[in-house]
Amino acid sequence: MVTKFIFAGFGGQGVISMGQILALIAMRRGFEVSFMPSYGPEMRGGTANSTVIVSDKKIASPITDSIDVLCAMNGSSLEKFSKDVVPGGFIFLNSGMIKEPFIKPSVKSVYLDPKKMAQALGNEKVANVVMLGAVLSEINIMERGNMDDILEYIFQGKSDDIISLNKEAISLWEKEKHRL
Amino acid sequence: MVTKFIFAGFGGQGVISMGQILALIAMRRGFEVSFMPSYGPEMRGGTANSTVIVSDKKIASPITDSIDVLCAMNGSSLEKFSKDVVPGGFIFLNSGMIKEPFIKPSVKSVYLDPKKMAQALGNEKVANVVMLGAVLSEINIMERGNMDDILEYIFQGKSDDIISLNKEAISLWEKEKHRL
Amino acid sequence: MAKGKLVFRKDRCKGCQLCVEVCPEGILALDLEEVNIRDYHPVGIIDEDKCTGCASCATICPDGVINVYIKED
Amino acid sequence: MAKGKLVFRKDRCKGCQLCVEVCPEGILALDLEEVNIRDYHPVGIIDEDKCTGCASCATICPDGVINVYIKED
Amino acid sequence: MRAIFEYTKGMRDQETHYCPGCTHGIAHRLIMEVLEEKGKLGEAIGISPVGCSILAHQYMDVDMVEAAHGRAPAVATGIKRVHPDAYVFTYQGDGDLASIGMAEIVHAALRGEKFCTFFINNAIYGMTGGQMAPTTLEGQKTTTTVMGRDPAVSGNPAVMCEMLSQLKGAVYVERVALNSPANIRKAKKAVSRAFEVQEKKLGFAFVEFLSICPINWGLAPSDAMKWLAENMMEVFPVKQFKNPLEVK
Amino acid sequence: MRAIFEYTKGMRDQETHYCPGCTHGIAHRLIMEVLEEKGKLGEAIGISPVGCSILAHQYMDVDMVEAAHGRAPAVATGIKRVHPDAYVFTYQGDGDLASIGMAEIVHAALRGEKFCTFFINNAIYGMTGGQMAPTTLEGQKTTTTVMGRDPAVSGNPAVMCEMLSQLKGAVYVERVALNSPANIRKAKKAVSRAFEVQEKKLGFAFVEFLSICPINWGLAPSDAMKWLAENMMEVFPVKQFKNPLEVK
Amino acid sequence: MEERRLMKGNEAFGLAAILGGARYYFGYPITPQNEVTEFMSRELPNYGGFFLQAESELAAINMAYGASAAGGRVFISSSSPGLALMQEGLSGLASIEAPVVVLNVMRGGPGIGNIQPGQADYYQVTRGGGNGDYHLIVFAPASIQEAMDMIVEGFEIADRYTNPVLIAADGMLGQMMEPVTLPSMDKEYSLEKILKTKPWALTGHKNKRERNVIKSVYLKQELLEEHVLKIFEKYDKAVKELPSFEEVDLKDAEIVYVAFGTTSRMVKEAMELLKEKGVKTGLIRPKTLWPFPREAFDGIDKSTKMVVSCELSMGQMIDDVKLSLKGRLPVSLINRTGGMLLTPGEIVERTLKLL
Amino acid sequence: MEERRLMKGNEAFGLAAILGGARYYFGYPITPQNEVTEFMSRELPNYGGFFLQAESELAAINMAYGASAAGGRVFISSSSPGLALMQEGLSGLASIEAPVVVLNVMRGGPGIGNIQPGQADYYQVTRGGGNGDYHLIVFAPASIQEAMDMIVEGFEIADRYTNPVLIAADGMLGQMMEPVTLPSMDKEYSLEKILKTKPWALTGHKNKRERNVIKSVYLKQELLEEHVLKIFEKYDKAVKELPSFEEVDLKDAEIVYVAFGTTSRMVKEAMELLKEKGVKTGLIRPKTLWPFPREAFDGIDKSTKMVVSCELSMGQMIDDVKLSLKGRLPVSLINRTGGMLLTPGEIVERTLKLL
Ligand SMILES: Cc1ncc(C[n+]2csc(CCOP(=O)(O)OP(=O)(O)O)c2C)c(N)n1
Ligand SMILES: Cc1ncc(C[n+]2csc(CCOP(=O)(O)OP(=O)(O)O)c2C)c(N)n1
Ligand code: SF4
Ligand code: SF4
Ligand code: SF4
Ligand code: SF4
Ligand code: SF4
Ligand code: SF4
Ligand SMILES: [Mg+2]
Ligand SMILES: [Mg+2]
Repeated sequence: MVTKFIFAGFGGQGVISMGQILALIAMRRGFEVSFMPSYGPEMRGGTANSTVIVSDKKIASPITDSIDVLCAMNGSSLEKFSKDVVPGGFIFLNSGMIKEPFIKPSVKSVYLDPKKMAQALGNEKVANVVMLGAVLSEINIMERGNMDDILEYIFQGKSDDIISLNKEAISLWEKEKHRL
Repeated sequence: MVTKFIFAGFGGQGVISMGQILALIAMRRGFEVSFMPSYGPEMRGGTANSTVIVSDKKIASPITDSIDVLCAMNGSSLEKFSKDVVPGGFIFLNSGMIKEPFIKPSVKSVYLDPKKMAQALGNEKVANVVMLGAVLSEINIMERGNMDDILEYIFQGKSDDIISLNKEAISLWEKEKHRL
Repeated sequence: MAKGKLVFRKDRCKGCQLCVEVCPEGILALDLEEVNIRDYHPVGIIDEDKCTGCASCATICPDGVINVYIKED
Repeated sequence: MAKGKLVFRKDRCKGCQLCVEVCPEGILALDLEEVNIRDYHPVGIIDEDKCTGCASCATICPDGVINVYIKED
Repeated sequence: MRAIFEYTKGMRDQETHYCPGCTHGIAHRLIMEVLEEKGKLGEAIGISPVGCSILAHQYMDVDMVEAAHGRAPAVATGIKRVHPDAYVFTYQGDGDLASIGMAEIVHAALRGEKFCTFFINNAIYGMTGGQMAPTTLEGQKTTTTVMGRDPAVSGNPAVMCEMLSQLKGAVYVERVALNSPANIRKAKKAVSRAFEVQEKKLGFAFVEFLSICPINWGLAPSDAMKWLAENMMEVFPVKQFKNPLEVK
Repeated sequence: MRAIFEYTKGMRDQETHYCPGCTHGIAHRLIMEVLEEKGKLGEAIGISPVGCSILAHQYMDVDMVEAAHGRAPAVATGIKRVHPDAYVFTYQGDGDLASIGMAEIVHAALRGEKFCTFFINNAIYGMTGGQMAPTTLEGQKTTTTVMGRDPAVSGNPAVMCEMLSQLKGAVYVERVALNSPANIRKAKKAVSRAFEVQEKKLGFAFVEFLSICPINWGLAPSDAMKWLAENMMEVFPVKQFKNPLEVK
Repeated sequence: MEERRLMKGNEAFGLAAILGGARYYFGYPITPQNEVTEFMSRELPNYGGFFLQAESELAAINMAYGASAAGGRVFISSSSPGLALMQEGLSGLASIEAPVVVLNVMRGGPGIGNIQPGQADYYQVTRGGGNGDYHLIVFAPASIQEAMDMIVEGFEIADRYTNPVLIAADGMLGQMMEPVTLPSMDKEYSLEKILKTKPWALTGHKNKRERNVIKSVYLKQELLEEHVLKIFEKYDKAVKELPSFEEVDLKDAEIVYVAFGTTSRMVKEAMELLKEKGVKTGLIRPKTLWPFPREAFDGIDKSTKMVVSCELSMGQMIDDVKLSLKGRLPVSLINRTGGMLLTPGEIVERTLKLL
Repeated sequence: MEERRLMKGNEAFGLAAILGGARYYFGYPITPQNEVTEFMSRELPNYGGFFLQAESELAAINMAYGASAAGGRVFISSSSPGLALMQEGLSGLASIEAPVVVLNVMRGGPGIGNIQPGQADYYQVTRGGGNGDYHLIVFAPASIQEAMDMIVEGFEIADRYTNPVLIAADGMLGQMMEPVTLPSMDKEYSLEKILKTKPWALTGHKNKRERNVIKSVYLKQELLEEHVLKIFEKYDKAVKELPSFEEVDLKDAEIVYVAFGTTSRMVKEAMELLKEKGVKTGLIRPKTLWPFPREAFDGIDKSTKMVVSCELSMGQMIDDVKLSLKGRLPVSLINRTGGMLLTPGEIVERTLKLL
């Protein structure tokens, strides 16, 4: 079983760390994994994306032209990558930036506004973690379980506040989706 | 007809300009000519040599391993090049520096002390021109004739004193050899 | 009474707040309700009437967001 | 009466005459009759008795030709 | 309505890629404003460096060439030989100018090259992600001096104005700061003088801009401005080091 | 008989390739004499440059490495990291140090590298046959300035001591001349101080030797010495620019 | 099972260098290898090593020259244009026979180009971008793990051959993350011990031995020739001992790919996809680019009709592929350049067109 | 008959550049090409040109970059280690498509090496010593006269292909003297006229056109790839139009030598000597090293049993010889290196051993 994720958006939207966190979680769950960031032309403000491949076998290519899960944080990313999402795949859309509805047959679209949701937690900056939480909640490639230990590992050295903020953020969608 | 000359000695002894002057003379006498200097490892005080090839046909290689005329201004040059002088060739030796007699069968050796001879003209520095004069006087590859015009060409821009000094120097051996 | 009139190019604003900080009248602020095309909260004027047209905000804005005019009566 | 005693390594001399120039006693000169192994006229002392052993010559010689000693009675 | 401040036509209508609050945008604008006011946009040739301002050529509406990292002064030298009357300027960061390009800038000054250099000193390598620059302050934390720059290990901040003003060919040398509207106006005056020096062919003109890099300093833009005033200005005093008599 | 002057054992028993009267021979000797007197020949590591002194490693009886043209300070930096207690020195000509190697020497000074640099300023490129050096004087004729150096075209002489002494890390900066027995003795004192600075790990020590290149200046050695005194000393004043308190 | 760590390529490279014994690093920031420099600045002091941020690549390579002449074990890294600035230095290092490990995290060129992955420095690293007769020993890792192993081994080989060893990685390998298990650091580091194996090193002669002289200048041509011949004796040995490659499915292959580094991974995935389509393909993956594993091509099966060089360049390794094949088989090129990557899908598509 | 002048190679090269229209020269002294720099410093101002002694080769190549971007006709020269320092710059020049003529008077390497003639920069000049995908157009003259003609033509080709042209001479050609007749300087030099043919040049836009931008940075990989492909279209054209060679006595030849530059002259003399001994030999002399004249090898006769690459290096051109022959014939090497020359006598001797 191989699952291929792409997280894409503006440089400042945290798409690189989404991929990194996912890769770490998957590795600690015992999977083979590869993470490949791609910065756009600019340092900041440009576009960026990261590819994560999670597999139970050794991974050859760390890049892909067939995406299982796309997480599009802005319109241009959606435009660029949506055509490569395979049938049965997922697209997560940042509805704060992408106002037009998006339809691709045989692909499941999930809309959320992670910035707004993060604002509700008191800090816009964890919008990307909220988004990742949604992805993990919808995609069943691994037992989701309690990710507290992994988040503690990832954010080691950071303040307790930050760690608990991120814990909240990653489970926000799981908690709220039923209410939406 | 091809004649190959090597002038060799210490860097300061003027072996490069001997070759250059000869090359110019030969060209102005209508020959094909090539001049190839070779500096030793050091800027000054090291060894240096120049190869001049005078021919009535287009010249391929500007270097040679068969020398017709060797002009050895010091012992190490003699040692280095004398083995490559062809039968029937000439070796001119600076007897001021080379005290041991030198014998190579079927090669004609000519001894002179150009520094002493130049001292007699009042300027040691034209020792190399004296030496070249001797070479031109003994080797009959071209009509020697009057070289005044060529020397004037070569030393254009220099003072009259220098020009006439060099004229004297180049014909010194021709004038004196019968007296030796 | 206000003399200054600001014209914003909001989509160029990066929300750096340098203008906010230097405005002597303290009348500039980010609009947290809005995001522009680059996902930044753009700056806006809170109390237009107080603007003196000193152009401090425009002088320090690195992104050419603000042009300043004086209302001439 | 002379106190200085010079020892030359003539074959290293390049005849630059810097020593000649700086000798306060003016007692050094090139030997125009001789050439050394590199075809230079080496320096020599004209009037050894006048040498004070000041070592100016050795100090300026770039080629380590001259060592200077003092004759001790 | 009378315009008090309108964004200069010297800047093309295009947003920049710079981070929020980055003073590169201010420095760009000042240079273009001065050229616009002098009516010399059409005579100008700019050289953008390798650094965050590598894309300066996308923003400034004058003929532009981008130089290899550190070599802008050499490139400017070549251009100025072909067009001695053009308004040639280099725009260089502290890594570009004071690190890899040290030889080229010193020699441009030695030769008294008749162009202007605008030197953006933000005490850090912006583009590559916040490594130590030659101008990084003692104790300043960067990604290659995580414990703070220790002069015993990594040396002392490069004081370019102090050094270059020792050289005869550098006839105009001034350090300005981009941290307040008042200082930005002074900076513009310096840019204007630098071009006047070039116009009059008096020699090399050098303006150092104390600048901020909020992103790599890890500070909000306004805090970065304060840090500049409180820390950089002590090591890099804002002052006119040299000004030829011919220029006011 | 008592020895007043004996050629130092620091110099190997080998004639040099230098031209008659060339002061490279004097500078070599002074450095070796000081190391011999300090008993540190065995601790020394020298870096010879590309220039007439490219073969310095044949003459000096210490561990030696030859650097690429201009890069001796970088090479010394690398060596000094591995052997912090060694007596490391670079020996560089004006082309090597002040032209192609400008960035490396300035940065060694900025870093306050704990080695000594001996800078042979003979106002010309000796090895390559007499081209203009950065230190060539105004009006001086060289093979690339046959009408004499014109500052308007080729710039002004590089004043390295003046420039480097602006930098904190350069703690000892002195210019000496090799034109008379008295000045040569002073030069030796400077060499000695430079090594003391290194021994005490105080920072970068720089000694500039005004030198002659009779062959490329087209002057007899003694005339060259006069030319040095009359012309070079005006542009390059012989003086101690910086000396740390810890060293007398 | 040993613990696996998720590491970013660049940080893993730095760690491998330390594990391989490097204690001196001189670096100048350049993307996409900055994390190497940053990692070394943080970590090297913890191992008793020295980090220095050089003022330029030119300075860095010459600092490496000095430190390595002094007997230190030296690691440096840069990326394509930075490597171009080191060419004089690399030629010099080869000439003075300095054992230095140099990492090139290649990006798109020519000129400043961009910071995306590339392989267009193949010529630069295998043909000697600098002057004169010399070679670098060049390894090309395809995964972070392999890169770590090659770096560790690189130090040993650099010492053995007294020649610079170059690790040709690319921006993809530098920027990506994969789980790795760390190579072991078997022995305590000791400069004294290392110096005993380097009698030529500059240490000061301590009045106990003849002075050591390290130089690349041999003004007498006879001596320079002798020196070059001596170096080339080592190269002859290297050509016998070092070539290394991986081969995949050569048997019955219709098409054989040649690809190095990360590109080989996309090729491998493409091979799977083609197998599903019934196209049999094989792969030769050079692990050493110099010496190039020419003997690998002897393993090509009779079934093979074409060899395809897959490169992120306009075709540079293809020279070596052709030189290895000596005209035996037609050689094609599947490539992208300028920082573009070859995806598995594109390789499949272009291969099908070649058939 | 036109007047013949005895000229030193280096001075003739400089004169040829001026006759070819060069008005900007940036140079840094290095043996064995100093006379070029010195000549330009004296003569260029007489033709209304600008000479500048750069502070380094790095500065020189970047001054050339600027002057050529500004529309000037630029000539520069250096020798092997100096050229190594220009590699980043040359890659940049190729990327911005700057027409510059670069002369390399090659000497012995690697490292500082010595100042004697050499040909071991073959890789450096033909394989792109710098980063990324690009080529220099490389001419290899065998006589001073030919060098002058190639330099004059080089400017035309550099302009036509908007690419740097490199003249690969060696220390022998630079230092020797031969009689030459001067190429004609047909047209008055005029910067204005030249600028008309260079609409891309930096001149200031005078408010009359869009601004010109010259750059090698293309941060978007799609754009860099497009740019590289555009450059390589020119290279494809060059491969068709430019290869040039001389062939001597290929008919009935038992052995065919391949030699470029001065070495070909020693080979020619050796061929005469061998003829006397009854050994029939032929010669292919590439006049362009890139593009390499592969078609020259089609002219090899059936009689030929062996091809011999004669080089002043450890064998660099031999790669191109083999690539041209595609395994058709065995290839041997007769070479010297480190500044040593191949004399006609030695070539004869070593050839006889090969038989
Ligand atoms: C030859 C070379 N070396 C290194 C780099 C990587 N590099 C790009 S920008 C930069 C430094 C930027 O710092 P600075 O000049 O201070 O400009 P800033 O980004 O701070 O404005 C470096 C080292 C490069 N592109 N080329
Ligand atoms: C990279 C490089 N560029 C140029 C040269 C040629 N070169 C050799 S020595 C030298 C300059 C020597 O002048 P200087 O440093 O003043 O030393 P001097 O000979 O005067 O003592 C030059 C340019 C070289 N060897 N290598
Ligand atoms: S013009 Fe002055 S008062 Fe008005 S908003 Fe700007 S800074 Fe404030
Ligand atoms: S200074 Fe400019 S970019 Fe920053 S917040 Fe104000 S308007 Fe926006
Ligand atoms: S020691 Fe003094 S007095 Fe004696 S020769 Fe030398 S300089 Fe003259
Ligand atoms: S100074 Fe030395 S080399 Fe010069 S003449 Fe005197 S002894 Fe000879
Ligand atoms: S990294 Fe720093 S210098 Fe670069 S754009 Fe961002 S704030 Fe400006
Ligand atoms: S050329 Fe000048 S510096 Fe070089 S050895 Fe001769 S005199 Fe000395
Ligand atoms: Mg900066
Ligand atoms: Mg000098």
